[in-house]
Amino acid sequence: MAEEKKPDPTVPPIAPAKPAAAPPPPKPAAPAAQPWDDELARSVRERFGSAVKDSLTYLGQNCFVVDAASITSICGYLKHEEEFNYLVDVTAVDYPKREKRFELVYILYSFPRNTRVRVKASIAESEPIDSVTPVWQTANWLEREVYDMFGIRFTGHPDLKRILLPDGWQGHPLRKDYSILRQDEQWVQENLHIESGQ
Amino acid sequence: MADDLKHTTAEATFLDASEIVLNMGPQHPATHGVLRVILKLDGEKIIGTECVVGYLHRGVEKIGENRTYVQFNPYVDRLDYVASVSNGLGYCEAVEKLLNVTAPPRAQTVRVILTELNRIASHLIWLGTHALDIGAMTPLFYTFNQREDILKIYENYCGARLTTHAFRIGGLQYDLYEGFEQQVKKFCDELPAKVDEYEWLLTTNRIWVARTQGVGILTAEEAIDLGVTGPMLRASGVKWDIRKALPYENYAEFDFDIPTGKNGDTYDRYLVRLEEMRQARRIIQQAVERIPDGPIMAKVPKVVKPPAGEVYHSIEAPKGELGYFIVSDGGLQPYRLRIRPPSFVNLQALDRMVRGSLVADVVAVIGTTDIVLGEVDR
Amino acid sequence: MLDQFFFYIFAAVILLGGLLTITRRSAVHSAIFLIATLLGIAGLYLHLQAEFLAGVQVILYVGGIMVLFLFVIMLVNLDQAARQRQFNRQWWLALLAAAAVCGEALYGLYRGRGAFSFPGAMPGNVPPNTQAVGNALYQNYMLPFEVASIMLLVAMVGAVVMAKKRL
Amino acid sequence: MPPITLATLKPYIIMVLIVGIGPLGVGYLVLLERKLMADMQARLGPMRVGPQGLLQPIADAVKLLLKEDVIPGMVDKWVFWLAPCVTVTTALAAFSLVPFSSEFVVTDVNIGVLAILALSSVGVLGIILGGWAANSHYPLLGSLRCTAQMVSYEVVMGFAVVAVLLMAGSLSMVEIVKAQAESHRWFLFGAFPFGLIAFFMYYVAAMAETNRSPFDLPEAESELVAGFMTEYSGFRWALYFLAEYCNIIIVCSIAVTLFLGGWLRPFPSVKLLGWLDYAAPVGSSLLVGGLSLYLVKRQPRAFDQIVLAAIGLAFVAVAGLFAWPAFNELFRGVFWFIAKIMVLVYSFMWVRFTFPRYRYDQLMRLGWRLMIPLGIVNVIAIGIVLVLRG
Repeated sequence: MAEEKKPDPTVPPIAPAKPAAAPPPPKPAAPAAQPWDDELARSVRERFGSAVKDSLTYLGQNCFVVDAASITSICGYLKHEEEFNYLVDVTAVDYPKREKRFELVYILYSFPRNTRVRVKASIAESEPIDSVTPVWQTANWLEREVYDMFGIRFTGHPDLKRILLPDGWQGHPLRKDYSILRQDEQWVQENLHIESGQ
Repeated sequence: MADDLKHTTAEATFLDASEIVLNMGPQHPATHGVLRVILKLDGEKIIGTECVVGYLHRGVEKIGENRTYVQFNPYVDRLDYVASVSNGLGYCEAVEKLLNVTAPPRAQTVRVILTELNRIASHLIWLGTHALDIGAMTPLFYTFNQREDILKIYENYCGARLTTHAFRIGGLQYDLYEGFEQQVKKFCDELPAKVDEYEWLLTTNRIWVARTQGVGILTAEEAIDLGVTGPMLRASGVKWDIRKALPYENYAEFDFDIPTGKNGDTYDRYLVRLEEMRQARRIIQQAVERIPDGPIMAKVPKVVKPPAGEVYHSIEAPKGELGYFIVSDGGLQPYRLRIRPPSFVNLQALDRMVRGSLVADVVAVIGTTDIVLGEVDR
Repeated sequence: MLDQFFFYIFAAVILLGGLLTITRRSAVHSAIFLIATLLGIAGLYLHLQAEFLAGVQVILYVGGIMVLFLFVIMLVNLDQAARQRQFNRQWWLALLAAAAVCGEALYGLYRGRGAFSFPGAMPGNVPPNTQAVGNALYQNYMLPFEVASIMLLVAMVGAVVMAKKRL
Repeated sequence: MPPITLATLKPYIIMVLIVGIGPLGVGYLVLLERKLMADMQARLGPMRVGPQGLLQPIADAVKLLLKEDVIPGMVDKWVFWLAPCVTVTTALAAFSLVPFSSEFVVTDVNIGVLAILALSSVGVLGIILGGWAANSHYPLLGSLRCTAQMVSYEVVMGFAVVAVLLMAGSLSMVEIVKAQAESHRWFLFGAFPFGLIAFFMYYVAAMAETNRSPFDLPEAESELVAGFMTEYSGFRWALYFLAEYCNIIIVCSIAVTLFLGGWLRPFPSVKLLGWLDYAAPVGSSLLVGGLSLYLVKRQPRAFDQIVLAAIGLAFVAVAGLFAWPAFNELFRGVFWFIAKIMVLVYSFMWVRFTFPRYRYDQLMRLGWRLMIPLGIVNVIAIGIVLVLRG
């Protein structure tokens, strides 16, 4: 966390791109988000009690905020009991100011119900989270991408390694403290034999 | 996947040392760009694969966090560059949703026409290259010829052929040009005969059937488990299309069918995509008959600054579910912009589809997956 | 004169090819020299005006058997075998045996030296001997020919069975 | 030493002609293929070099000759060097056994068919060794495929050839054609319909032997990049290419000789059609010449106009020569032979542009489960027919 405060000395931030992690600290859900309370939300809350921290709806899109420790059990429940058999996407959002820096977002879809639901869980940097690969095979590459871009470790993932960036790359680009002009100079020099890719 | 690649048996003799690791790509005629597939072979039989992607990674999601909503719009054209109009539609709709506006009816209808034309164009490219992969070189030129007609419509409409940037947040920048309807109608009239011709060249060809039937089978359960979407999911027998399931734009007003397959093999995917071209034509024909008059732009502020919040919106792109997950902090730029690419997720099913088959099948299956590396790698 | 010239050419090809076949480390190189040897033998057949035999020699041995040899060699990774020591401790025993066989052969050749002479060039065109080969195989030696075929079939079936078991 | 006369020199003259004209002919065969392909695919094909792209083969040849000779590291150098030479030598050597007409043949050996097959089977070694020597996996896989394919389809081809040998009673190429003249029919229709079956089998096997689509697995570009040729470039690659197209001409020559009456005019025993011997060569040469002269106006450059006019006049001159009885007598056989080859080559190309590629296992199944049993049955059937006819 200390790292992120000091600006990258090699690269000046570009002028128009105001760092997005700037003054007003972003909130977990939008202010307009309403509490979400229907049969599904209730049954999940009843089943998992305090592990489900919140259930919200915004612009007609529903969302559970859950405890990171119980992510696999909640996802397993949603898949097997509530028929959310299709994992649309796994991604993360970086909030460097928060205590638990990363917010993981799982987007699920149910073919029988024809609805989507999001499951969100926050973890701190260096804190691992259980992989949902045993629940949905899709998660394999999606979690690898999250690992690649944010450096979040998934325990129980069959093959956690970088997917889009080269294997030896330093840093995780989608973190807010990774400037858009930064690159792994050392990697570029070693592998591409050029001074800089910029 | 690495564990699967370790194929060693206790009684391996030197005669069994016939395993070859074949590095297919990133420069290879049949990997549709810079995909790299590492194949572990026993003779010609595949005992394991590993996909290496990312050669075309440009960090589009990071760029998105550093551009304003309007500035980022042209970037999405570069994802699936053979279906740039679809990408633009998905992005504009996601931002519109975040802004809580909808495009006016005229804009919506034009968007549907251009997007469906784009679906046909994308499928035409797929058909030509897929046939070329399997060794039939002639259909490629026929399909490219026909795609040219679509590109001419785009060129007339917005001046660009490939990366069109056709749509704007809130509607359209340009109104229709003189003769748009006639040109689109002419294209629609010519399409069925052409598609029939491709079918005539391929569908009944014994070699084509032998090369595609029973190759790269995905059952419905596997397809759902792997998150496969689009024509590949439908070929496995799941009748699911976002245009019907969660309609966007004014797709609900149009009458069209969702083609499905039975076996989930390469042949079924081929038939499903051909039928999708015909269905797309149906939509275009209906839409072009009733383009409403009226404004083409909704009331969107000059400076797009959505309220804080997050939204996921997806459309049925030619390749499958193309989703945008946008987190806004109320600023000028997206706080986080995630693109859910169909090709990337579909490509993950490659290993499942080719294991135990032959090298030639890998090429057929890569072709049938219909990947565009610009979208896989982003 | 021309006859003798070609005979010695072919003989040299055969001997040199044979020698290189057994001394090359790379199995593929050995196979190439074996092919040279077989082609030399075909040349000798041609030289003896046994055209049919020469053609069959090339088609079967070079086009069939050697191609399959190469197929197996390429499929099997022989790099390790090639890197191993080619001569082990019994080399002197082998040399002794080879010398004995060589002496025996030389003695046999010496005893039968009267048989060695170049036949004079045949006058004009010899009638094609394809028919003669056919007659010999299918009339005079029908039974041995069929017995040989059955033996080969048995060997082939045996090979398939042995290979299948491991698969 | 026999005295040197035109008769004793003839084989050497023909050989020089073959080796000299052969590669050029192959170049124009490639141009023809590209033009035909373009025509079937709604485009023009090469149009830049010379009038209507007619000098393209020369430009290609010069380019290939001048290219840097790249030998990749880690290859088995002398095998890498040897392999294309083996393939091209055997391919060119096989021409010496092809009877372009009863006169125009280097040598007529009494095992002609067998000798050509033997040469082509040696040529296969060049492909196998080339793939192995490159020390890379794509060529290796190409070689393995090639080996299996060649060995299987050589058997098929053998059965098809045996069917003809039964009918002709000779292995000599010239004798086979003469036998067809005597029996008043092409062997294609001999022992009807079994001759037809034999021809069909030969045709398929020939396509497989020459690695033509849909059997072009050893060099399937979408799977194995370029198969056994992947690591070759420049002139070495050109040698393979030359050999490949030579082989196409060779297998078509064998097909013409064995099944289509060699240098004989169609319906050779029908005297009424004797005018064809004049009409066909004169007419076709005039057609080509006239077309060339007609297109002269359309050429944008003066150079192209001159070249095309020269070509047109040359063809008109050829037409005139064919109208001269002495010349016609001598060369009508060659004309018919080449015309028949062109028909077959055209069908080869047509198939290539139309069909997708077989898969390895399907190819093997086709060969071993269908073609070879069919071949055995066909040979037996022809034997029975011939015995019954006496």
